Amino acid sequence: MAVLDIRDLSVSYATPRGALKALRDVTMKVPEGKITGIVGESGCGKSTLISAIIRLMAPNAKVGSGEVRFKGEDLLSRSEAEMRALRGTEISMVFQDPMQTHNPVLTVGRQMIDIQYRDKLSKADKRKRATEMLALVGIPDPQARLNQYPFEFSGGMRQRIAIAMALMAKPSLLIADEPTTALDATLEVQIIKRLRELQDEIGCSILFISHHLGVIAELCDEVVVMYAGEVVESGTVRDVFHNPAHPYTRALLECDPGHIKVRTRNLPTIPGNIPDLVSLPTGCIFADRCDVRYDACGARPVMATASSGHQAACHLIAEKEPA
Amino acid sequence: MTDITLPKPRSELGEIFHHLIRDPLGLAGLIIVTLIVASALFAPWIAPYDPIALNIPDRLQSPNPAHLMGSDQLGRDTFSRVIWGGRVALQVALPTIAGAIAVGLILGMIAGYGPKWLDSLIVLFFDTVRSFPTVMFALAVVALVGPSLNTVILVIMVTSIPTYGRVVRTLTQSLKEAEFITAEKSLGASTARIMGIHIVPNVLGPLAVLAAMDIPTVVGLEAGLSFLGMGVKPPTPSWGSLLNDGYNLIRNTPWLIVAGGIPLILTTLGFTFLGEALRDVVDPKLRGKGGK
Amino acid sequence: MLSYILRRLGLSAAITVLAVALLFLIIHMIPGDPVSTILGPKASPELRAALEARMGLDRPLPVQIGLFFMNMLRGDLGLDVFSNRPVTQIVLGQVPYTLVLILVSILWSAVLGIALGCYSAVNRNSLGDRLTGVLSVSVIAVPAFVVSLYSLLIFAVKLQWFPAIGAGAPADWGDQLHHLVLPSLAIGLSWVGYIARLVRASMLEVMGEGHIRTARAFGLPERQITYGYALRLAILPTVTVIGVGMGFLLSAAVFTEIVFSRPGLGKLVIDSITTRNYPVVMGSVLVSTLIFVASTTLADIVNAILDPRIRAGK
Amino acid sequence: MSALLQIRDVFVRFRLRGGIFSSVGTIDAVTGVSLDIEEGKTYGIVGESGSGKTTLARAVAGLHHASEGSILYRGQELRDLPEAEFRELRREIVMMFQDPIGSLSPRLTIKSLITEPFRIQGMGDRDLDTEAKRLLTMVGLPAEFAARYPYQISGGQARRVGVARALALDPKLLIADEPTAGLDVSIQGEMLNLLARLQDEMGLAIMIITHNLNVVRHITDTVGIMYMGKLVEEGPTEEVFARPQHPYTLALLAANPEPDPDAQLMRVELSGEPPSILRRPKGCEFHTRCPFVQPRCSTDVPVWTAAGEGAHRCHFPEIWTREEAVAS
Repeated sequence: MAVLDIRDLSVSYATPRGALKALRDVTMKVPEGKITGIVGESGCGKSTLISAIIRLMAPNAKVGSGEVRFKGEDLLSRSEAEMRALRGTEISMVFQDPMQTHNPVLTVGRQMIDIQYRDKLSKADKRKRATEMLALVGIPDPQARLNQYPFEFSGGMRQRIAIAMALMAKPSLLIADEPTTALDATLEVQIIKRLRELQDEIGCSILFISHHLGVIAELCDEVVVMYAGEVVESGTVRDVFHNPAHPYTRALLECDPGHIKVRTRNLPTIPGNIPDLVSLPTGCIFADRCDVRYDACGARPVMATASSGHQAACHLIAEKEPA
Repeated sequence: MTDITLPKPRSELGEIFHHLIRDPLGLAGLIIVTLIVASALFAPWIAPYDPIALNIPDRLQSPNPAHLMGSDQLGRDTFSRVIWGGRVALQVALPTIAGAIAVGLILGMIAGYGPKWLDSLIVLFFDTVRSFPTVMFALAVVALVGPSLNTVILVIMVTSIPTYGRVVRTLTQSLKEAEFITAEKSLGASTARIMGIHIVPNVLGPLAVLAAMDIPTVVGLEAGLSFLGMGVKPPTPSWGSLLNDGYNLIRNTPWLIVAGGIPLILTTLGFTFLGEALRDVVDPKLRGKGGK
Repeated sequence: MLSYILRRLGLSAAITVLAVALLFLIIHMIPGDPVSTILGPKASPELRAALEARMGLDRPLPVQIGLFFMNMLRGDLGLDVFSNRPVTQIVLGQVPYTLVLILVSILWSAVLGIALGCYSAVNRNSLGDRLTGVLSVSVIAVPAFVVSLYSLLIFAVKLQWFPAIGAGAPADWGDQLHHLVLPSLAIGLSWVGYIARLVRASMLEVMGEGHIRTARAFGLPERQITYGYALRLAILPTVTVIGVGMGFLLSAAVFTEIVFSRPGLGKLVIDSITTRNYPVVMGSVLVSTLIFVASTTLADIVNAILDPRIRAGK
Repeated sequence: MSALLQIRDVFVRFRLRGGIFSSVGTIDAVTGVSLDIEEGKTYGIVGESGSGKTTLARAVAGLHHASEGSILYRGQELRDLPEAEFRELRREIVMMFQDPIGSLSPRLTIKSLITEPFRIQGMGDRDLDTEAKRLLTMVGLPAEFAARYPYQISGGQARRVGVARALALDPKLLIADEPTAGLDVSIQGEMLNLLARLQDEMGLAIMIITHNLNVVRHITDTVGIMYMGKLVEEGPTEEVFARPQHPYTLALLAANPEPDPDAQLMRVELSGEPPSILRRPKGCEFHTRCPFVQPRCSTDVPVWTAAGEGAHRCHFPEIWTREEAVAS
């Protein structure tokens, strides 16, 4: 069963130019006990998607339609108080910028104790739990470091603290929004490895957002590829990365510098820009940048099955699909 | 690809003006300020009476068609004195602020861009001057040289320098670290060019906001000192001396106080509204969003 | 922490010394001299010489400054020209009145301003926020003495709810409080607006920062986020501004004391100027400068207590 | 023939500030770097934050003062060259900065920005309209962009403006600091292709600074890997990728895996975080994080050792290359 099951989710932002349709009919799942990656470039709607899941959206954002089912229950119809009860217990988050994640004038210990406010434990017990969590994510001398302020930690350490806080309540779903983008690559390796180990230990599901294909390939079981506010492809990492079904996924993989091993004066690119999300083109969202575009692309494609558990929103797949 | 015609961007000032008049606060501020400046400029044509000439028979009148705001104990028309008082207010405010900005800009840029020791020295100077309470300091000076408009201008100017200087220094410091300044250096731009073309234009915006917000403070100080009899000498009409007349006659007629206070409050509102609206326009964080 | 406080106190000492020296120099450089200020232009040369000698004005400038500092350190600001009482005694006798006025004003305006600022930031763009915004902006720069005069006219002269003159009977706290209402209203009003705007702006900035998003993502109660996490940071610039604000309040207090005929430093200065009592004028200016330096220092120390990054020198 | 740029034992030292008038010490951001950049070739400097790569680049561009060593450009010493004399050379040595929009003066139009080099170098009498049009065409931007302001263009477009501005005066050496930072994968290639094309057309030497090894693989001739202000390895690009000699290089390679879930990866995980350059470790400065550390590493400083066509700074390149063989 899927921990998270998103169906036909559409979100738009009110802007002076009109409604910016940031997400359109997004459907995706996070299976239980698995790590699901979302990959996409800027403007693909990853951030809007996660803020819609935990319902911490910008004031000008509006959910047009759809459902966000968490353990079978639609989060969009929950009250704010019910949502708040979920956050930090059942669903927790790790954000992108570790330098911004913590309150700068409160000690790390205080912040880690504060988030346990629901538990009826003594302060000493809460502190002990915080210490254990810090040790678990690999922070040396955790007892003493609880009394320190965030500015006394490096970026990598702060991201470890963020992960410790997110996992403290043993959530069912951890959402990690580009947690390693701001870090150096050698530290990224450490964090990814630790995340994988912790996931095994706690058994939670992880929704991992990244623009880094190599990291997704390394860490995730499933992957969802997004482009300009739509899901264009989803499936197991192996299926998607070995047999990309959508032309965008294929092009993106070709562009990845880790993919190209020969010396060249002409690297692959995807020409053009993402379409204006205020005045959308009719038809396939990727059509004007697609190298295999044909007549059918004037109509909007639906998700079609490329192979079992592997889907893509491309007319070429639908054509091949057995009726 | 090259044939696309893009909308021609407005000029910088045009852009600011455009944003200002779309903000109700800004529009109100702009109208009030224009009215005040115009009435001060054209005082001789607007004021119905001579603001100084005595007219004892008409003394202490309540507002009436002949005297819109009534008259004072010497029969002078309050409305005319209010209009002329605006001249005095702006005569003090404008040179004071211009002077403070000029000195503050220079010192602030030197402190922000120059060597660390010079910066420390200038900041120490700013902190020192700032620690004189303006009014007390002004009174001490007036006690020595006697009341005059120039004394008022000079004292307020000197005590305002740190306000501008500190802002310029902070802005210059952060601009100095900005990558575009390093980029200019890598092209070989001279210090004078960097200061003049790349730093000053980026400092002027916030400075203009500060100046707009500061004008009412200076006008208020001038009026306050004149109220205490330490500013302009009678019979020169000033909003402060009008209020002083009103204070002495507070149990006889309320009109002098009411009339003397209104222009001060209007000036305050006008410039503060304008400054607030200007801040929203000038603030680069907000500007950037408009572009997207 | 201690090293920060010591450094900060050292800076304050430097500022004080410089301020006093600068004040002394300015007084010396500007036209007009204390002796003719005190005696008037028609005094005889003998009388002038005698007074100059008594005030030490016949010695070289550096010696004068040196003597001035020595005396100041001993708490000696010279003698009143008329009563021959020590200036220190006269000035210090007036300080409590002004200090009480200023503190009461800043207290009520800070409390109300912070509350309004928080309300506005939390209910951003609501009707209440807009109303608070327009009102705050409107009162920000209205000169304190205009508010003094208007409130005198309305509440003391016309409605007669509050007394118009004085500071109240010495032993009667209720009466003193009654006399404090209008003056502190006059001085504090613009500060309510100013602080409300400032708190609103910095609250909005802080509320947009990543750590607030983190706190929300952990489901912390909104109250705790607003007051425990956001205000904790947003208050920092306000503390500094209140420290500097003491200087402006000292200025505003001068007018208010005159309008309401309240005893205090401002009234003392004006009375001394009218009677050409120059040493008292100088003494009052010095003491107000010291009050100002002390309050900015205090504000910085409070900030260091509230913000660990300042303590660490980051 | 000697190289266009010869860097020899360069140190860049910064003073740390204490109180108002005091300085509490110095830190060496770059410690004894030597390298050559040949005319028309591309040299990639790779390192993570704090490695000193940007400081080194800025020292070459005359933006930081090199405290020791020598920086020879066509045989001319750049260190201690007065700014007035350096200005002449700024036609030939140009730099592109990390933040594409932030490196453009915000109140100038694109036209003024790309024609600034002419005005600064006393060539303001040229037909700047024509020059602006030529430069915009060169980097593939429409001529209408001339009238825009930096905040009105995208990051990728701002990058192109940066290129146009750097190449306005037909320079000989381009220093590009993270030329693809902040760009999406699908347009990173455009930027690198543009640089490669212009290099071929103009015979430009390029020094690329980056944290991402993969970015430089396709376009550089030589790479140098920096750690804590030192070069730890240098060699022909293909050589370094095929047979890394320093464990840090291997860690960097492994940290940027190719997007293939089945790729046989040798995951080299470094322990801990980079030490502070205020407290440099004794011996080999990498030993605190090295997965193959040996007792000797914490006491002896490794020397710069030539190996094959490259060189490295490791006591035991043979130990871990053997282990790698075992792992795969």
